[in-house]
Amino acid sequence: MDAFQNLGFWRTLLVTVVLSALPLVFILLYALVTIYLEMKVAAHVQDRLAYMRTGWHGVLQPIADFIKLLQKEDIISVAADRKLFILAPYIVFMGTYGAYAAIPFSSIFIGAQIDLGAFFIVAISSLVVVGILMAGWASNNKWSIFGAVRSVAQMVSYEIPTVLAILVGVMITGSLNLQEVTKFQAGGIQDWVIFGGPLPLLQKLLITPFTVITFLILFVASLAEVNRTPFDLPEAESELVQGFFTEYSGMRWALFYVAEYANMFLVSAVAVAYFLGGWGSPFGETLSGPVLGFFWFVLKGMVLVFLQIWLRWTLPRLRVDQLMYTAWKVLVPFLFVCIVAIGLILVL
Amino acid sequence: MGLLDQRFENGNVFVTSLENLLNWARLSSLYQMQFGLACCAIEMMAASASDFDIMRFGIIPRATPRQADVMFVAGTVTLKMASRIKRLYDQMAEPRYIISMGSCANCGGPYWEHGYHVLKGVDRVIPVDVYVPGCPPRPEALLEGIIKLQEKVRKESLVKKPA
Amino acid sequence: MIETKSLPTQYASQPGPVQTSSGKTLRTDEMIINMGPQHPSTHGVLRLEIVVEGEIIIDVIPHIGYLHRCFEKHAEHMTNYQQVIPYCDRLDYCAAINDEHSYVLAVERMLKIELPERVEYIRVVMAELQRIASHLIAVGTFGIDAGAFTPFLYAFHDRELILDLFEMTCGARLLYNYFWIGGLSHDIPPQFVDKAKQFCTYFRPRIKEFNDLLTYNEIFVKRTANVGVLPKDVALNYACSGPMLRGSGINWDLRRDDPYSVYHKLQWEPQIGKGEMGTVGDVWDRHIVRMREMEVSLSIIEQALAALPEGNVQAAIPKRIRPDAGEVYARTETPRGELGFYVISDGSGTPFRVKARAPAFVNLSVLPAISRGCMIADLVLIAGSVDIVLGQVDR
Amino acid sequence: MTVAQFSQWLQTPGLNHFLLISGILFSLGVFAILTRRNAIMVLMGIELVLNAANINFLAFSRYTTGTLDGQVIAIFVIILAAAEAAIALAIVLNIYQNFNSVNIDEINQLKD
Amino acid sequence: MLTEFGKVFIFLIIGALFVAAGLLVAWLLRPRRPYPGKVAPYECGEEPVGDAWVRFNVRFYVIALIFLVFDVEVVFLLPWALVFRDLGLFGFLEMAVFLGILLVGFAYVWVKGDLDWDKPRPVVPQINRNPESHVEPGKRNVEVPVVN
Amino acid sequence: MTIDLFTLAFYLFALITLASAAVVVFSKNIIYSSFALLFTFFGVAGLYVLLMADFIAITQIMIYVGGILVLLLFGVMLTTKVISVDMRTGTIQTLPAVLVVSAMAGVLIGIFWTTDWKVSPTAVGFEKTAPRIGEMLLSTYLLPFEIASVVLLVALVGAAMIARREKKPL
Amino acid sequence: MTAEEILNSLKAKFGDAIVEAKLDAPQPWIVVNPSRTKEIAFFLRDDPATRFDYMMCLSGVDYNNGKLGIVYHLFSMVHRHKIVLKAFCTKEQPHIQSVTSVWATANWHEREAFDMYGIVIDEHPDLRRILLPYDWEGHPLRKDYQVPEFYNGMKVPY
Repeated sequence: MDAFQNLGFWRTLLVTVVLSALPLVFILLYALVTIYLEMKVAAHVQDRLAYMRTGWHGVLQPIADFIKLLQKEDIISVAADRKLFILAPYIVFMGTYGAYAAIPFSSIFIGAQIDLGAFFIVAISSLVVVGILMAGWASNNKWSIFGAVRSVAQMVSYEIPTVLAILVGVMITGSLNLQEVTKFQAGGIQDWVIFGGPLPLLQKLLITPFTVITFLILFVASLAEVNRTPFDLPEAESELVQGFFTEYSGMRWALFYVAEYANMFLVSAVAVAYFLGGWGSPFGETLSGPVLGFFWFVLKGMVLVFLQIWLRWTLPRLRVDQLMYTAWKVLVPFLFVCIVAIGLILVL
Repeated sequence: MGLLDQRFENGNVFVTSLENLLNWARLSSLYQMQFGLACCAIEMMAASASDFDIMRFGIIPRATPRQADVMFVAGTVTLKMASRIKRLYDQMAEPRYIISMGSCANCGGPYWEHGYHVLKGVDRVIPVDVYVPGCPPRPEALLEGIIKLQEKVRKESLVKKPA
Repeated sequence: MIETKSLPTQYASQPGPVQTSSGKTLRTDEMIINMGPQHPSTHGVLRLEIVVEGEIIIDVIPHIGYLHRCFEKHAEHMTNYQQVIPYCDRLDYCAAINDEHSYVLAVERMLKIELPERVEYIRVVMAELQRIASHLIAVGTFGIDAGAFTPFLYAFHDRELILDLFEMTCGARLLYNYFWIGGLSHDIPPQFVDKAKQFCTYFRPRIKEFNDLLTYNEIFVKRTANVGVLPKDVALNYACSGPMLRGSGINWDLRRDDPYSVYHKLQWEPQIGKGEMGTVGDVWDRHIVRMREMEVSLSIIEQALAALPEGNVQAAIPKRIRPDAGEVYARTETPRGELGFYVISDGSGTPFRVKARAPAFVNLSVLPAISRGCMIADLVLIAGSVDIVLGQVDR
Repeated sequence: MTVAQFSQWLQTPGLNHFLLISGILFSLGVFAILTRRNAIMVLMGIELVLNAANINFLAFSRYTTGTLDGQVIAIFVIILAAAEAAIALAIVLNIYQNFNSVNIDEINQLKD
Repeated sequence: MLTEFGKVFIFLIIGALFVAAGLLVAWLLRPRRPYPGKVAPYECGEEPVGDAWVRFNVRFYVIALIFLVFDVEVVFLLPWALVFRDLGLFGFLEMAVFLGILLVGFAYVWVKGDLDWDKPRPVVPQINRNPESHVEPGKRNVEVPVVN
Repeated sequence: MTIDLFTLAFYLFALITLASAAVVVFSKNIIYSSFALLFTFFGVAGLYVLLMADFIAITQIMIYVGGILVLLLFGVMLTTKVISVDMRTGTIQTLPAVLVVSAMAGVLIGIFWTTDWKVSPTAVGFEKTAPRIGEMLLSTYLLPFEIASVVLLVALVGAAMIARREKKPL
Repeated sequence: MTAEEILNSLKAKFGDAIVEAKLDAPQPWIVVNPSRTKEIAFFLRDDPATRFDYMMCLSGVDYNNGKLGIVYHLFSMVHRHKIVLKAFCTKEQPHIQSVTSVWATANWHEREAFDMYGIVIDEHPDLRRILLPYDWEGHPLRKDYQVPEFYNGMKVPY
């Protein structure tokens, strides 16, 4: 966005607003693609076809879903707390979309070049937590409350491993600004933080096992952050019907759904930016550039999203106490070890 | 406002194409309420499994009636269950459709005579859009029922019917 | 139309202490949740009224009867004994053949007729095929309960192959009306034997694949081991049967211990839970018993097909079946356990009384006892491991 | 102060404006502490007060000292607020378990 | 000039506007036919018994509490992580002390079992014994039936 | 009349903060109070940003919204008997409180108003606050920094100890 | 143990509580006093010689002569023997003692007997209807049962 600094104020504002809406377009397109992809991947895991009737191989299905959801009646149960029920999707979506401001889609495009980008993403995501609690509580439905409370407990628990894993990235890259973090790893696949970053060879060799573990932990924790299998307890159909949005119908529910898919990409994007070289090309200078950068970034993000989908259709689900066990007694201690080890390797 | 609550006096190109778009969306994306009653539910499950793959029609199971568009009443409706079915139907968001699957749901099936606790046809409590005969209907029959329902949805109109 | 109870515009929650339907007053931090009759994991229309404190289950009160289709009334009102068979099919719609088998056996015992060998062998083949089909539904839906959707579809795909075999035999996919009193409705088609053998060779590796995907999955084991433990003596006291009883480590199988048909001529062993992953009698044990029983069934089918004699498929029975006045209780091992028919005849052409002792009904009654203190997620698995079919529970 | 001055004042937010906001927030917090019976509401009041204090720290840091000390202190305040909220809520829960109420008056009466 | 945080704010506003726009379009299209049965709360087809707004397990609070403490810790760790390479070993040791003290707390809650969620505490059922008889039910029925 | 963006943002956030704080304080429903606190914290974070304290602002959102607010909400949900009337939080001694608080507010605001603060003419724009805060924490403020860890330790241990409850037998 | 031995040991223990027996039937049965089923059941379960630890089935029956009855099919996993117990009552005084405390499986079977035949099971821990709705009238498996025209506004016959 730096190119527009010289324009007049209002024009800058206008340009900013338009540019800020670009991630929204991305989210919508991405959501349509991913919803389709999710079912198609599932179907191919499961020996079947899934969507075939709407357009070629059902590619129009997500659009049909969307238009149908627009037509669905909006029910607010009499037992619900109306105000909070209506407010909740706003909070959730704002939390999700606000976080996209700090995602570096390309070397020339980042919504807001905050120095503390990663920290900001983590912080603003807590709006989602509050929104979910709000939605569940306002529904006044037992399944919703269970789902919301489970969801919140899960999200706050897994926020610690997420942040600690990001911290490892910060230690290596020395920055919270995702754009700078990406530039730090611009040298190609060997400079990615997952392989230790651009460090002297010895340090790199020492550090790589820890960074790989950290990346895996980040991926696992992000699965939990976005409620995906095997951590999909908040909306576990076989237990809690639909979790915190059991009472939501039509468009309100669709917005939660979009926010959920947007979150899937969000966590993948953070992992990509910190550990997989962001928009940097895996081949260093070759095949890099703003547009290709966007391509690489989305590609890497989608690979992680694809992994999430794949896992979802393969694994059973954990129980809530096992979930907490995993977060606090497995991931967090491992990360502390990683932090101390990496810190020692880096300062010595 | 609620366009779907309105009825236009007469259709023009705009209305009919809008109508086509909305109907197309509705018929292509019929979310199914995860709900089975009896024998037919097994065939319904078979229909949603790999071999028949109901999802080809855009049908996804949803666990809650709030997000569902179509309810397959698959199986015998007993008097004890009827009020629950009615309640679940009530709680579905409109537009909503019902497919009555199997003889029991259509008319009581083999239980029509001595079934003191069997409701003789689910249409006695909720309106049914498509009846799928059979005891139990094969999954293909259910798919046919879905296609019939889609045809019915396609013919829905925003224009007032001539009196 | 039902008169809808008009709700006040502001949904009023009942003031004062809340009571469960069995009359227990709740403590302050407990609440009642209705799981079902429409719930993805109650396998039909079971309603579990659960009292929870947090996620810990204090009490479970099953409410059944949402599918009470008056089987016993129908049995008394049919014009003859044969006409009851289709209703038996609809008891346990996942394993219709086994239900027919039990009823037919009861009536045949009353009539004291001998069946041709061929009939018995075909019955064994059919019953075991049906057992595999039924277990496939059970383990598949159990996978869904545990959150794994894919195994369900694999199971249903394989089940379709069995249904194809049934279809080529009697034209029906689910409810067959194939076992008749004194024999079968008609003989198996000529290509059946080959097809069935093909299925057996196809299906063995599939069981292993299924086990790799689900049964030995680390998360699945963590979820199911040591959950819903049903000790031996309690299982007996509750008269559990089938995989439920064998899962608790009791070596008991009616096919071997109360022999009927030609099971005693075949070589096989019942499978019991050994507590490999946790305690004997936990949910995982019940699951693995089902998985192993499928292999056993395959071996029974292969033996029975190999030994299949030629002959008639209908014994000489009177056109109008009139057993002497008297009563009989006959039981067979269905996929869910001991299905007994207690038939009283008053000498006329219709049964005086038919009581179906449904294994799912009996097994389900143990659910409250073994799920106390578990979490909601466990309850779902426990209910899944009982493998209920509501048609049989409610009859 | 004339209207024009006031309008000018309004248009140039500076230290005083932030102090004013902080003052109002502080008063609201104190009001909640003083008037509310529910212990958790009292806690919320305290959070408001602490927020008001932080605004002051940051405002002075920004407008007078020009160093980051105010910000560092603000971090410590936030940390203390977190610790305080944790402990206080734990106490509230404990009281609630014993008295089945978080109503300060009722607890006073129950104590006697 | 619009700062970077201004842009963030614009993002938030756009997020809210998107929700509003989506709901508005839906509002234009969707039917509205509420009646008492439809707006009744859903509970698997039954009428709900008791209110959903009951009190929750204290577990949730303890988890949130531990989270809060770690959250705060992260706030200290992040600035440290940005500069620790410049500060060298000394900075690392300072943070090690800080972390060490906190890990004591972590160890404490771990040992005391506060990190555990509500574990299921299954009640293993027992069979009834005859009140008049002196035979212990456990002993009597444990024997497995005879195997052929 | 043109208003620059800073002013606009200031009034916006001031409005959000004060309005939601008023809801917090005056709402009869404690759940509304808690959720209104979300907006107060958010507005205050906005004010922090205007005060060039980006790190503090994000910390504010992270800790207050993500931590303390969730904690408070759980506290409310744990203790509030919604079924009975307790959800509404009563007020006591409103009139004296109003007097005291308005007097205090008057004094405070009077002091703020009348004092001639030494406003530094070159209000520094802080760039990259976080690394500098990190440095300061590890040098100038080392002692408070380490003490903070002890405080957190005490808070964790103490709160966990107080909140722990013996498991009831079923 | 044969049915005769079981009958003898029961007679020795309970005497007049054993009303009748038919040992030559394919499945021999013994009729017992409906108000003493529990102690007899405890004896049959706990006595080392009988050890009927498995209740196969419990059925209510309407004999269409004013008599209702419950039939207990018992089985011993240890000794592999079977016996059928019966307890009769009249339609006017439909009371039979519960055996739920002996065999937990009897719980739901007895509720079903109550539901279908209106046999009041004394000492049952939770005697409610089980299959039919709680507000159902009548006991449908009685031979003289008339199907109601309406239930809750829904027409019952076709």
